[in-house]
Amino acid sequence: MIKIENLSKDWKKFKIDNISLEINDNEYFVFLGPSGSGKTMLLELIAGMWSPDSGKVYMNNTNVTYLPPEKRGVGFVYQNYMLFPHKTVFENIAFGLTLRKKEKQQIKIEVEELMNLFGISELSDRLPRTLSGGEQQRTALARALIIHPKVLLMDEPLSALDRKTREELIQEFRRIHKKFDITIIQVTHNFDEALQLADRIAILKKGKISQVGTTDEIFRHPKDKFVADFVGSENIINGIAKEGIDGLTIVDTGNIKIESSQKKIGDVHLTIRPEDITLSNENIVTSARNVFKGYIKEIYDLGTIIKLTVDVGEQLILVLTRKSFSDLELNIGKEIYIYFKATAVNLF
Amino acid sequence: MIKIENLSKDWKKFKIDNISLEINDNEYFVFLGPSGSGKTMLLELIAGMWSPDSGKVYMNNTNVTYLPPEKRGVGFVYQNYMLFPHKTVFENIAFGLTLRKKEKQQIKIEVEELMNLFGISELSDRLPRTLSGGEQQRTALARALIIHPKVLLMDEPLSALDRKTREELIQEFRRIHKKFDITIIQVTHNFDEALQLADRIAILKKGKISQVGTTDEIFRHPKDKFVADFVGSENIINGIAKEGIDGLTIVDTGNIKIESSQKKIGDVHLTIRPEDITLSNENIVTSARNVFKGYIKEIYDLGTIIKLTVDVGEQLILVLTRKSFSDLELNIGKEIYIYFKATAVNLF
Amino acid sequence: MRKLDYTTIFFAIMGSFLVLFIFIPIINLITSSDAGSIISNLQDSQVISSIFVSVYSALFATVIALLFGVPLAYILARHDFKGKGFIESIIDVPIVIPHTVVGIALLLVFTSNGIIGAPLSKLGLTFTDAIPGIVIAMLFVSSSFVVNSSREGFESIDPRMEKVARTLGAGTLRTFYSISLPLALRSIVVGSVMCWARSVSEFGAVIILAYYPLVAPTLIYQKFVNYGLDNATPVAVILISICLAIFILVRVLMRGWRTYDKN
Amino acid sequence: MRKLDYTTIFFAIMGSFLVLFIFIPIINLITSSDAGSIISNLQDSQVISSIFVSVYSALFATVIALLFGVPLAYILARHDFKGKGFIESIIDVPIVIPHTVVGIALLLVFTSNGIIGAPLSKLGLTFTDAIPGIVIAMLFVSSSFVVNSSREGFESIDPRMEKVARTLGAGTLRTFYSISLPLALRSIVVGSVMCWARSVSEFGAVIILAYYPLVAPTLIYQKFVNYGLDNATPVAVILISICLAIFILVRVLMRGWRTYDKN
Repeated sequence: MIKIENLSKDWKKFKIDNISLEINDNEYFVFLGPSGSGKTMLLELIAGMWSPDSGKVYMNNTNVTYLPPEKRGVGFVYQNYMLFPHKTVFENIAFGLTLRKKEKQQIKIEVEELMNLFGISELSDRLPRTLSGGEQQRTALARALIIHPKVLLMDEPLSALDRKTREELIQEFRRIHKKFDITIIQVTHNFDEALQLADRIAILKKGKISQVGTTDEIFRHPKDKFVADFVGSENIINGIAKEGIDGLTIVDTGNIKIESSQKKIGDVHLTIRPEDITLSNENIVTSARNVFKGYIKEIYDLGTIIKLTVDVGEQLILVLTRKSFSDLELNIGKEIYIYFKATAVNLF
Repeated sequence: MIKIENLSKDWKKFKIDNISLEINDNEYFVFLGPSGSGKTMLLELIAGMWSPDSGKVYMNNTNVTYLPPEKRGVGFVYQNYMLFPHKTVFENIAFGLTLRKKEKQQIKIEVEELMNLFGISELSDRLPRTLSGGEQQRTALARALIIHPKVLLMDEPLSALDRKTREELIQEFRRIHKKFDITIIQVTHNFDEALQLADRIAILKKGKISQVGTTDEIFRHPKDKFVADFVGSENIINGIAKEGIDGLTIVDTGNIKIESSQKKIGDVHLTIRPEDITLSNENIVTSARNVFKGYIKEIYDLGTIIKLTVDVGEQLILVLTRKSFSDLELNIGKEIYIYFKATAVNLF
Repeated sequence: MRKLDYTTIFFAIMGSFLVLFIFIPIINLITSSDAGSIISNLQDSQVISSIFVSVYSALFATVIALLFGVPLAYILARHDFKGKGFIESIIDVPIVIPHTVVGIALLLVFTSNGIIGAPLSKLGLTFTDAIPGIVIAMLFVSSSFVVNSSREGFESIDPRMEKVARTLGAGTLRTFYSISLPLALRSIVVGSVMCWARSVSEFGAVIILAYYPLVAPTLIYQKFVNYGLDNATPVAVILISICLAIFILVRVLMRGWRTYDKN
Repeated sequence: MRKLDYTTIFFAIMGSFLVLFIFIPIINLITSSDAGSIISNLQDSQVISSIFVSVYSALFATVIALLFGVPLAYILARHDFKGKGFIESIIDVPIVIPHTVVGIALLLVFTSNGIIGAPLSKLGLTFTDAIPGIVIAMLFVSSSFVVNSSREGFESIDPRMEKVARTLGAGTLRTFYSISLPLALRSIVVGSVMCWARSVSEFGAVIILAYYPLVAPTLIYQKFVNYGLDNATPVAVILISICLAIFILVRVLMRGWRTYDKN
């Protein structure tokens, strides 16, 4: 278990501001934040590459705050791979073992096993600059894993890669996480990545943690506007909340009244995820508490999915598949009904 | 109209290989390709920043191949804005008019009009480095448009921006395209961008054009594996095509037989867009020619949408909204049926 | 990283030897002369005139280096051509040529019967034992500072910025003086000051081309040989003070120079 | 851009003046002496011994510069600390100090009653008119080449690469010699060669600290003053040939040096 206590560090334009956090064994934990939020520095503080201004870092209940990185037994993978350019793939991966003065034969066996695992055996004698991005990142992963670290830290490991390689590596990460019995802490600015990989996510903003929780908690119940914006909640509306019937809350946006199952009174923001809104050509009866009539204002063809802006007094965004879109014969200006459940309305 | 005839240029690791192309007046044309495909060089060749090794460029039926950029009357916007850092926003935008020796008063009127249009009036006296990415790109746009070019060339104008600003600027681009009566040629590596903006797309690969067509043509009927990969067709299967009944083609993949409305015989690839596949718990009767029974192999939570891998002999990927996903009560291993029309099967 | 690991401490100690080796002699020199002998030297017309010759000739050399060096730097920064490596080598080679060899090489060419000196002497320009000789000796050893520093300045400007200026209607020359030159100015100034200072410092090449008119370094040598260390020291103090003053002034100015973040 | 616009042509012409100004005297010098006089000079023991003193002392100065300069360069490349700008200035300042002033400054400190010379003379180390004097004069003017070039080399290595090595179990020193040093080696070698060449070229500072044992630049000066230009030229030709040979050799070697693309 990794425990961070009141950690602070202020260096040039980067800042970590009194962060406390616990990360469980074998957890896949993701720090998510925009650039400049201090997420890389936080990762490097865990690795021991900086001394914090104040605060402590514990690993397995041992205070490691002032332990240098070579004594922490963590693996580190950077966005730009940071392979040693003067060493071959084999030498790069073997580096950690060479330092441990293992026997040559033993090193060879262990390196080859890992190269096999990542499918890079045939690159053994190549220099890093001759490799593709995906191959370099696989080598960097193997190099980090060969010392069997208890913790693997990854700083934007997918950002420099193309879409296809990125998806392949997401699979690798999952596989490693299962196979190696390892805690993975990853930093990213890409919410989709976090969603696909993380057990829990911490959202960072200007060196502070805005929200920590499972992917689902953060996705469905963003705690403030920053988180909501960042996870791509496109329907964010201001309103005044009052108590309603059946224990529900009624939010008056000025134009429409929306019911929510969450309890809150006064000035609030509400978010509704676009995919939680259903669309129909007719006013059919459903269990959804919120039903509004409106018309289609804008249509964005996003390829796999279609995004619509619907005006029902407030403008709401919703998504549907290309297939549903053509089945419903939608076009701009068409009158339609939208439905969503009170439980789909998040208040903050 | 812009006409490119057998254009070739070989310089360092960049290459344009015998490209011929016509771009219509007022068209929004996008060059789409991975990095290193030569798309920036092609744009710079149109702007006159290079001499081609061979070939010709015509604008409005005039041969401009050897005309320097200052005589072509094209606007240019780069990914990294390329604002003059020693000039204020006003001076940057005014630059083109100052060169034309317009009167000071007239310059002021025209610059202020454009600053208003882009909502950057209050930034007038600021230096570029103090601006956000979005503000810089708006300034760069204004600077390019003030000389009222017939053609606006944009090299990855959105790649350096965050998601939100990117979506705002996509709206701006649309607005400019309508308002200014201008031909826009944009370069990008992002298919989604192209899909949202382009009238027509040309896919570039290693200095050659792989396919030219409307967004829909390229999206639904990629001409080869490279284009299919690039536009994100995830279901690409090899098979042997034979003539079937009703004028259809039957493709035998070795495991299943798929019907297509396109005519082709012999070794073929086929693609089916994930959103064209419908999923059901029961074997219901539809007009779809292709029905297969299988089970769910993998589930990826992509936030707004859910992606499934379904094994029906071949592994197929399909997408549905989070809502449908929970309505159908799907989980890994569950037996389901999939349907798709013969017209949804693209052969190449 | 840990703030105080043994390697860093060891490296710092090793490094400080070198710093002290340079620092101590300079401080020692500056503090070694009494005010009286410095003031009397400042009233000595020979000292003043030699300093004037040094400063003036170095300025002249710098102006010439700028005139020819900045266009060269721009070409080197922006164009690839055959023989570019050769030209870069030519510009750098004066650094490695022994100073007295520079003097001999220039003298052979610039005497009144040398291949360049002969035609110029008909125009009334003589180089041996004359200011023009001092200037060309200085120019030879110092012009690389202007070229290399200006070139770095130009190279730090994204060529796409110039390309945009072109599309907006600026020709090559206009683009150069309204975009490239202002942005590279800081590097050009730094190079010029280094060029000037290197010019003032030159002794070996100057002494062979033109012992007279005396430049300050030659005067110091003359005083040292004829009257000993004590006599040469005050002049050395005056000269090093001028050089250090300029050096510090430039460092301070450069720190305040408005830099533009790269976009 | 158009290949031949007027501005480019004009700039190229301006630039070529400067290139020719450096090129012509060098070529003229090399071709000016007949083979006979060069051979007879090569058999002159005074010439040979002076060249040997130059080469040997410069090598010695370079080794010292490496020993102290590389650790300093690494500290400057990797650490930010108060007074860093001051230390950088100290390293650069020798470039702008006139050579004879350097000689005076070093002589004051390193004579047998100077603040450094006195303790060292008790250990039997004398600097005036001795090889150690030549070496320190050379070291003073040339060590900045080693420091600045090595520093550039270290700065071009992403510090994150060193951080990764640390997480894999390497201590600071191990990281330095297995990652940083090999990757900066090219820059260090370039700096060393420049340091060596600059050492050989020094005349003004050497002549004040140690006229004897004669270094090659001093011998050339002595021959020029005592016997005239014709007599000095063959030695100058020999010396410039050595310098140019080393210079060209290094350029060629550096071009072939395996460089690693930055990741």
